[in-house]
Amino acid sequence: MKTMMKPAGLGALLAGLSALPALAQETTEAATETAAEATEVVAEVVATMDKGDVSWMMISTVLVLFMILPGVALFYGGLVRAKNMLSILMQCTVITALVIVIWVFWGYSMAFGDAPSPYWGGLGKAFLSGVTLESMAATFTAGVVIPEFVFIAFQMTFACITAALIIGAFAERIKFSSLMVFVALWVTIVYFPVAHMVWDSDGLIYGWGALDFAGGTVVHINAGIAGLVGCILIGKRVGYGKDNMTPHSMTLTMVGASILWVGWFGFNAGSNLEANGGAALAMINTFTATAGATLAWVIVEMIHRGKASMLGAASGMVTGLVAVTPAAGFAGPVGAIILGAVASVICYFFVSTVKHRFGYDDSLDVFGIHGVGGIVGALGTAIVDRAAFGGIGYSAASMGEQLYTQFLAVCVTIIWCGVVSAILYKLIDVTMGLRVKEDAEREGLDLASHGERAYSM
Amino acid sequence: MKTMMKPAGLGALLAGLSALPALAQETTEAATETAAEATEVVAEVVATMDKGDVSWMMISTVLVLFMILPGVALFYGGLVRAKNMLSILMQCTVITALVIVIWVFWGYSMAFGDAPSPYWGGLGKAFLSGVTLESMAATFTAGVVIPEFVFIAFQMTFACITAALIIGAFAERIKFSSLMVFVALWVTIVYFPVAHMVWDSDGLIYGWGALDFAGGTVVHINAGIAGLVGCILIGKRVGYGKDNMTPHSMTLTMVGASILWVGWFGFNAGSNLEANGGAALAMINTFTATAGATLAWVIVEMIHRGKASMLGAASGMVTGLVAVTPAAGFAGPVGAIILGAVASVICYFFVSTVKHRFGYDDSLDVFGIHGVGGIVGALGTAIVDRAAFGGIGYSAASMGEQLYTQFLAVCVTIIWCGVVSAILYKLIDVTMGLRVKEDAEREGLDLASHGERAYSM
Amino acid sequence: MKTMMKPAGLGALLAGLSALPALAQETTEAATETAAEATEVVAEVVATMDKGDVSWMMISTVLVLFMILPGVALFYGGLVRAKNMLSILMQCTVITALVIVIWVFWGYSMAFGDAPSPYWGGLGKAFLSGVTLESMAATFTAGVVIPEFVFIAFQMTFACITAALIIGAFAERIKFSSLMVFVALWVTIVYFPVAHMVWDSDGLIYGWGALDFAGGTVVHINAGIAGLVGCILIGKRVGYGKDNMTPHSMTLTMVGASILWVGWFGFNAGSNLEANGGAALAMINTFTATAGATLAWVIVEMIHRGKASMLGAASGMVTGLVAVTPAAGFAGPVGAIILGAVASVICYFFVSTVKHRFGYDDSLDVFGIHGVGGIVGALGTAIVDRAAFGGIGYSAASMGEQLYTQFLAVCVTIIWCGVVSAILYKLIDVTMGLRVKEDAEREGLDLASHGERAYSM
Amino acid sequence: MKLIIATIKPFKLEEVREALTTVGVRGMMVTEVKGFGSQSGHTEIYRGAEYAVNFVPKVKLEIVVPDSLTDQVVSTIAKTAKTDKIGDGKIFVLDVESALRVRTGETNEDAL
Amino acid sequence: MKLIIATIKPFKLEEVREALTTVGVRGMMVTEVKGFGSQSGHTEIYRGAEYAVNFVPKVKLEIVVPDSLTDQVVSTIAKTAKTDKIGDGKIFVLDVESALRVRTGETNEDAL
Amino acid sequence: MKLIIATIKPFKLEEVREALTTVGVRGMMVTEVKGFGSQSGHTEIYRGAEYAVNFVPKVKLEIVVPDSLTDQVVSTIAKTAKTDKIGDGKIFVLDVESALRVRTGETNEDAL
Ligand SMILES: Nc1ncnc2c1ncn2[C@@H]1O[C@H](COP(=O)(O)OP(=O)(O)O)[C@@H](O)[C@H]1O
Ligand SMILES: Nc1ncnc2c1ncn2[C@@H]1O[C@H](COP(=O)(O)OP(=O)(O)O)[C@@H](O)[C@H]1O
Ligand SMILES: Nc1ncnc2c1ncn2[C@@H]1O[C@H](COP(=O)(O)OP(=O)(O)O)[C@@H](O)[C@H]1O
Repeated sequence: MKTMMKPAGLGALLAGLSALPALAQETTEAATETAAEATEVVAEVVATMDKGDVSWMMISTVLVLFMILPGVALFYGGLVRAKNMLSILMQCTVITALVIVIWVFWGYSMAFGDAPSPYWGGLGKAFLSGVTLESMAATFTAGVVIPEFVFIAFQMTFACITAALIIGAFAERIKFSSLMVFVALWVTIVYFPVAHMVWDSDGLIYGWGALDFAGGTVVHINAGIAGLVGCILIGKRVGYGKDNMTPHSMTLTMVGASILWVGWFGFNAGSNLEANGGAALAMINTFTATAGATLAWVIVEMIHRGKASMLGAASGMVTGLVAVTPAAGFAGPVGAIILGAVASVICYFFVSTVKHRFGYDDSLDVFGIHGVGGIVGALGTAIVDRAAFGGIGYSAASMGEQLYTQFLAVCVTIIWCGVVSAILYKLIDVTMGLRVKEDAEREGLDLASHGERAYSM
Repeated sequence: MKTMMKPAGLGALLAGLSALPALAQETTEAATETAAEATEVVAEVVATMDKGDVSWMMISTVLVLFMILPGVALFYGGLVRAKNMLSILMQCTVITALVIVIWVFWGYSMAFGDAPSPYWGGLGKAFLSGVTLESMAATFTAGVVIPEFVFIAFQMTFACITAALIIGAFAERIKFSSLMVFVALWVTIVYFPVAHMVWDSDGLIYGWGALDFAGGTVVHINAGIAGLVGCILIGKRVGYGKDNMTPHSMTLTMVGASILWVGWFGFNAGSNLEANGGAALAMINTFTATAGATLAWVIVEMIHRGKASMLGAASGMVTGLVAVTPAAGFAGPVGAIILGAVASVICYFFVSTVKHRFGYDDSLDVFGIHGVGGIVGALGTAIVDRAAFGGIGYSAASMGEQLYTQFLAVCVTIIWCGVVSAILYKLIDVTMGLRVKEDAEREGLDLASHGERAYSM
Repeated sequence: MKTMMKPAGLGALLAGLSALPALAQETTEAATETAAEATEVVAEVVATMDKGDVSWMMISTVLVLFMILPGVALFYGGLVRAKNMLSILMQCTVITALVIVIWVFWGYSMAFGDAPSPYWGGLGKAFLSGVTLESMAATFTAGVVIPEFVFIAFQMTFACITAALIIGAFAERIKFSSLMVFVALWVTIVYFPVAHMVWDSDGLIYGWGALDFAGGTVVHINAGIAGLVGCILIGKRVGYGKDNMTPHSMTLTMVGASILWVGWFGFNAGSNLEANGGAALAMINTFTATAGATLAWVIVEMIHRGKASMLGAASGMVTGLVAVTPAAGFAGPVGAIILGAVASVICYFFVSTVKHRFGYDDSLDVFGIHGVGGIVGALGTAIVDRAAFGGIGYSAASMGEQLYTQFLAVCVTIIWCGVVSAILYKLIDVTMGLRVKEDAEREGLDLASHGERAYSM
Repeated sequence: MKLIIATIKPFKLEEVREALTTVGVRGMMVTEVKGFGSQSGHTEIYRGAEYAVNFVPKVKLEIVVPDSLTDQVVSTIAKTAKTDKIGDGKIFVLDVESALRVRTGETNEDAL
Repeated sequence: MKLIIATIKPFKLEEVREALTTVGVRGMMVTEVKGFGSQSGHTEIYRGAEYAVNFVPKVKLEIVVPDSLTDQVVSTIAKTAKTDKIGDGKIFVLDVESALRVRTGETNEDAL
Repeated sequence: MKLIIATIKPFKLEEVREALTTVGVRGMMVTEVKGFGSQSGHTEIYRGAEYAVNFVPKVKLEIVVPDSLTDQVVSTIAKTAKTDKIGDGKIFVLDVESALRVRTGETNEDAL
C-alpha cells in the first residue's frame, strides 16, 4: 500500500498520550468532544478510530486468508497431477501457519518496527511487545487510525500469501521439510526487509517515491523471482516433456482462481486502510482490470489456437489481478481495463512461447504470471496513474521520472530477492537436500511425503 | 432495490457543490461541523458518507461476485455431465468479464445515467465519465450517501449474475462464441433498460410503485424468461430422454448452492445500501425464507417420492432465495418462511411434473426455479409486505392494488424480455449458429470447444 | 460471548422510549444532538447504533453460515466414503434449515428471551414477537447498541452449527428422519437452555463468572458430548476396523477446514459485537492459535509417524480454532499460540491413541476434537487471560478461582448435555429407530436414503 | 461356452445391452477402457504445453454365452454398435472351459 | 495354466484375497466393473427426471494359476464370496498358453 | 490369433505403446487395474486408523495379434516394460477363436 508507518507510530504515540476513555469511546462521543472543542474554537486533530474502517479492515484481512486457504491451494492444486494434490494443499497450509508464528515473533517488528532504518524495522516490537488493545496504527488520512492489531493481522496475511505463491514453481518434486526451512529463512531475509523498504516511511524504496498500492513488488515480483530461481536450481520434474502432466482438476483450478478474485478485494481495497472513496476506486479497478485481462487472454488464445481454454481464462484472471495490484488505488476503471489487457497479452506469450524456449520447469508459471505480470503492473502504474489516462494523478513527478523510479524499485527487488534466494536454496540443498528421491516423485508426493491419497473413490 | 436514482444524482450534485474537504473528511468532523451549525440553529441536511455503509456495500459487492464465481458456476457445473463441466465454468467466467467491461463502457450509463427517460439512462455517463473519487450516490435515507464507485460496482455484479444465470437453460449444447455475442446484445437491449425501468426513480415500472427490493423481476424473471426462450429455440440435447444425464457431481452442486446462499446476503441486504436495521431485516429474511423453502422441498419430496434428495434441498434453497429477493426488506421473518415454503412447493411441482409435460429441455431449470420462483416472489411481496402478515407495510396502496402493480411489472418484464430475447437468438442462429455440431456435443464441449478436460485422474 | 442480555433488554427499552426518528437517524445527527446536549452540560448516555458495528456483525453472521455450508459439510463429507457423501451434505443442509425455523419460532426466545430465569428465557419472544426494525440489542459497551435482528441472526447461526457438528460422530449409518427429530428436540432441550445459562446475564453459569468468549462450552463441548453419547448408543459402522474406510476426498476435507478457519473470524471476532480493538484482538488470536495448533500437530506427527499428513494439519487447524474460541477476546497473540499448540498435542494423542483403546466409533472425531479441544480451551482460558501470560486480565478472580469456575461450567454442560442426549437417543431409537438397515449401510446412504449418487464421472 | 469380448463406443452401451437382452443374454461385465487404434485421439494444450492423447474412451463388454448363442450375440453387437464411423470397435471370441455361479454352485451353461 | 475370471461383490474383495493367498495364489489383477445380471440395479430421480441404472458395481478378479491349483482356487473364491444373496457373481475358467515375468524373463508356471 | 494380456507399471504405458506400434501393432485396449503380487503395497494412517493397501496401481494391456506376431509383441513388451525392479509385471497369452471389426464386418486377422 502507499503506506507510511511513522505516522502509524506517531498515531500510536498520540493514542498513547490521550486518555484511554477517549480512545475506547464511540466516534459520536468523540464528535461531541470535538464539537465541544469546536465551540472553544480549538482546531487540533484528535486521532479517532472509525468502526467502519475497522469493520472493513477486518473483513479485508479475512479475505486475504481466504485467498491462500483454499484459494491459492486450489488454484495450484488443480494444476498438478492427482498424486501430488495433497502436497500442494499441505505446503500452502503449513507455510501459512509457519509464517503467522514467525510474523508474531519477529516478522512484524522487522517489517514495521520503530527502528529508523531504511532496510528494516528492528526488533523492538518482537513478540508484538508493547501492542495493546489501545494501540492504534495510522492510515493515509491524518487523524484517522485503526487498531494496530488489525494492521498487524492484515499485513500478516500478505507475508503468508507471498511465501505460498512461490511453491508453484517447483511443485511435484520439492522436499517438504526443506521447503519449510527455506520459507522461514526467506521471509526473514527477503520478505520483511523488502516490505520495510517499500512500505515503511523510512524505507529505501518508499523514499524514492515508488508507487505500489497493494504490493506488486513486495508480493508478486518477490514471489515470482524466488520461484524462478528455485525451479532452475531444483531442476525439472522427472518425465518433464515426456509424461502427460495435464492438470488433474481444472475444476478446482477455476474455483481457486475465483476465490483469488473474491479475496483480492481485501488485498487491494483493504490496502487503502479506510472504507472510503479510495477503497471504492481500488475495488472497481480490481473488477475492471481482471475483466480486461480475462477477455484479452481468451481473445488472444482464440486467435492463436482457435479455442479459448478455461485455464487460459483463469490465467488471464490472475494476471489481471497481479497487474492491477500496484495500481489499484491510482488508475481509473478504464485505464485498469487496458493495464490488465496488456499484461494478459504479454504473459500469454511468455508462458505459452518464451518460457518453452528457455526450457526451465516453472511448473505452475509463478514467474510467468506473478513475476512478469508484477513487473508489467509496477511499470504500468506510472502510466495509468496519470490524470491524462484517467488516473487520479497521485504522483507529483513527471511520467518519465515516475517510470524510472518504478523501474529502480523493480530492479532492487529482483536483485535482492534473486541473490538471497539463490544462496538459501543452495545452502539447503547441500545440507538437507531440496528434492525428493526419484521413486518418491514417481509414486507421488502425497503417499511418499504425507502417507495419504487425495482421492479414494 | 427500492431505489431512487435521481436522489443519487441529486446527492452527487450536492456532493459536487459542497467543498471537497467537507466530503473527504470524517463523519465525526462532519458532525462537528453540523454541531457547530446546530448551535447556529441551522437545520439544512448535509450529505454525509458513513464508513460503516461503505464497508457494508463493498463487502456486499464482493459477496455478489462470489455468487457467480464460483457460486453459479459450481451449482450449474455440478449438474452437467463431466464432459461439459468446463464449458459451464468457462461461460460463467467470460460472461462476467464481458459484462463488467460493457457495464463500464455503456451499461451503467444506460441503466442509471442522468437522462430523464422512463426507459433508459442515456449515454451521459458512458465510460463512467464524470465519476470521481468524490462522486456520491444517494441511499434511501435523505442526506446519506455512498461513493458512486461502490454503487457502480455493486450494480455491476447484478448485471453479471443475471446474464450468467441464463446459461443453465441451454447447457451442454450452446456455441461459446455465439453465447458471448448474445450476452453482449441481451444486457444492452434487455437488462439495462429493465433495470432502469424498475430501479430508477424516473423508471416506468418504478413510477407505478412496484416493489422489488433486490431484483426479483430485473434479475430472476429476466433470466428465467431469457433461458426459457433460449432452450426452446435451441432445442433439446442430443440423447435427451434416452442417455443417462445424471449430474456429474452433486457435491459441487451443493457447494455452489451454499455459496449462493452465503453470497445472497450481499445481494439482498446489500440492496438496502446502508448498514442499518433495514439491512438486518433483509438479512434475517434471507435466512428464514431459504430455510422455509428448503424444508418445504424436502418434505414434499419425502411425501411424493419417499426420499429427500440433496438436489431437492439445494433446489429448495435457491428457490427460497429467489422468492425472497423482491420481498427481503419488506416481509417479516415468519412471513418470509411462508413465502419461501409456498414458492418451493410450486417450483417443485413445476420442475418435477409440469415441465416434463411440455417437453422442452431447460437443462438446469432456469425457468422452473428463477422464472417461476421469481414470479411467485414478485406477487407474494405484495402480501408479505402487509403489516397484517408481519411485514413492515412499506406499500401505501391496498393489497389488491399493490398485487396488481406487481402483476403489471411482471408482465412488462416477461413481454419485453421474451420478445427481444427471441429476436436475438434467431438473429444469431441464422448468422453464426447457436449450437455446436452433434459430434462435438457427443464428445463434450470441454474438449470440442475448449480443448481441455475438467478432470484427469 | 461474554454477553449480557439484560442490558440488551435495557438498550431495547431505552431505544423504545427515545423518539423513533432519533433511532432512525444517522450517528452524525445523533452526534449533533448529543453535542447540543453537551452544550447544555447534560451527561446522560443515549443508546446509539454505529453502522460500523452493524456492518461487522452482518458479515460475521454470514461468515458463520459459511462455516456450516459448505464448511462443516465439506470438512466432514471429505472424510466419509464416496457412497455416503451426500448424506453428510444433506444432513448439514437440512439441519441448518430446520434449526433456523425453530430458532425463529421458539429458540431465540428460550435462549435470550426476557424471562428472568437462570435456566431459560421463556417464550415471550416466540416467533420474534415484539422485535421490530427499531429494536436494539446491547453490546458490551454501555450505550452502544446493534439492531436486534442482527443479534438474532448472528446467534441463530451458532445454534445451527452446533447441531451440524454432532453428525460427524455417527456418520455413515444414521437414519435421516430420526436425526432430524433428534436435532429438533436436542436444540430445544439442550442447546437453548445451555446458551441461556452461559450467555444470558441471568444465566446460571454466567452468574458464576465463567469466561466463554465465543462459545467453547455452548458450542463445542455441547456438540462433542452429544456426538460421543450418540456414537456409543448407535454403535459402530458395519465393517468397522475391517473394511477400508479411508476418506474419499482429503481435498474436500482441506477445503472445508480452510472455510472453517475463514468463517471462524465471524464466529470469534463477531462475538465481540462491536468492530473495535476487542474484535481485532479476537481476530489475531484466531490466526495465531490456529497457526500454533497446526504446526504442533504437524510436528508431533512427524516425530511420532515420520510423516506429516494433510488430515493432521487440518485436524490441528480445527483443534486450534476450537481451543481459542472461549479465549479469543482474553488471550494475547503469543498466549493463543501456546494454547493452540497444547490443545493440538492433547487432541492428537486422544484421537490417534486413546480413542482406539476405548474402541467406540466416533467416525469423524467430534468428541476427540470438539469435545476434548473445547475442554482444554475452556480451562486454558483461565490461564491465558492472565496479564502475566500476555492476556488482558479480564477476570477479577484469582487464576485458581477462575480455573475452578471454568471447571464447574464444563461439568454442568457435560452432565446436562450427556444425560439429556442419552435419553433422546434412546427415545428415538425405540420409537423410529436411529440406524439404517445393514444393506442400506453397505450400499451407502446416498442411494439408500436419498436416491442419488454424489459423483457420476 | 464362449467369452465374447467387445469394445464399443460408450454412448452405444445402453442400446447394445438392450439388444442383447432381447436375444437372451442374461448377464455381462462392463469396463471402461482406453482404446488405441486407427481412430485418432486428440491434443490438449495447457499454457503452451501440448499433450497428444492417443487413447479414446471405449467400453469393453465381456459376455460368456453358450456356444449355441455365440454367433447371434456377435452379430447383434455388430449390428447395434455400428455407426459406420471409424472407431466402432471389435469383437473377439475366446473359448471358456467352465463357469460357476457362486450363489447356487450351478456350473457351466446353468451358471449363465 | 488357467486364467480364472471371477466377478464378486466389492465388499468381499479383501476376504477373498486373503483366502486366496492362504491357498497359494501369489498374484492377481483386480478391476472395478459394472455388472449386469439378474440382480437388479436402481433408479435415480433428479428433479423428476428418472434414470434406471441397470448395472451394479462389481469387482473382477483375473488370476492365472497352474492347472494343479485351478479347482482349489475356484472353490475357495466360491466359498468366500458367497452370501447366498442374488448377485454373488460368477467364476469362469479359460486356458492360458504361456506366461512371462517381465522382470526375470521366467516363463509359464515359474512366472506366476 | 492370440490375446496378449500384459500388466505393466503405469508410467511405462506410453513407451510400450510406441514400441508396439513400431512392431506393427495397430490397436489395443488399456485398463487401469489394481495389482496384487510380490510387490508390496503401502500403509495409510488417518488419525491413528491404519489401512494396509495391498494393491499397487498397474495398467493392463489387452492386444489381439496374428499368431505370427505374438512372440515379437511379447518380447517387445517385456523389453520395454522392464525396469528390473519388483513389480514390472507379467505377460499372458491366450488363444482367440475369431475377431470382427464392427465398422466393416471384416473378420479375423483382417479385423486387427
Ligand atoms: N488389436 C487389437 N486388440 C485389442 N483391441 C483392439 C485392437 N485394435 C483395436 N482395438 C480396440 O478397438 C477400438 C476401435 O479400433 P479402431 O482401429 O480405432 O477403429 P475400427 O474399430 O473402426 O477399426 C480401439 O479403440 C481399441 O479399443
Ligand atoms: N453371462 C455372463 N457373462 C459375464 N458375466 C456375467 C454373466 N452373467 C452374470 N455376470 C456377472 O455376474 C454378476 C452377478 O450375476 P447375477 O445374475 O446378477 O447374480 P448371480 O451371480 O446370483 O446369478 C453380474 O453382475 C455380472 O457382473
Ligand atoms: N498370478 C497372477 N495372475 C494375474 N496377474 C498377476 C499374477 N501375479 C502377478 N500378477 C500381476 O503382475 C503384477 C506384478 O507382479 P509382482 O509379483 O508384484 O512383481 P513381479 O512382476 O516382479 O513378479 C501384479 O501387480 C499383478 O497385477
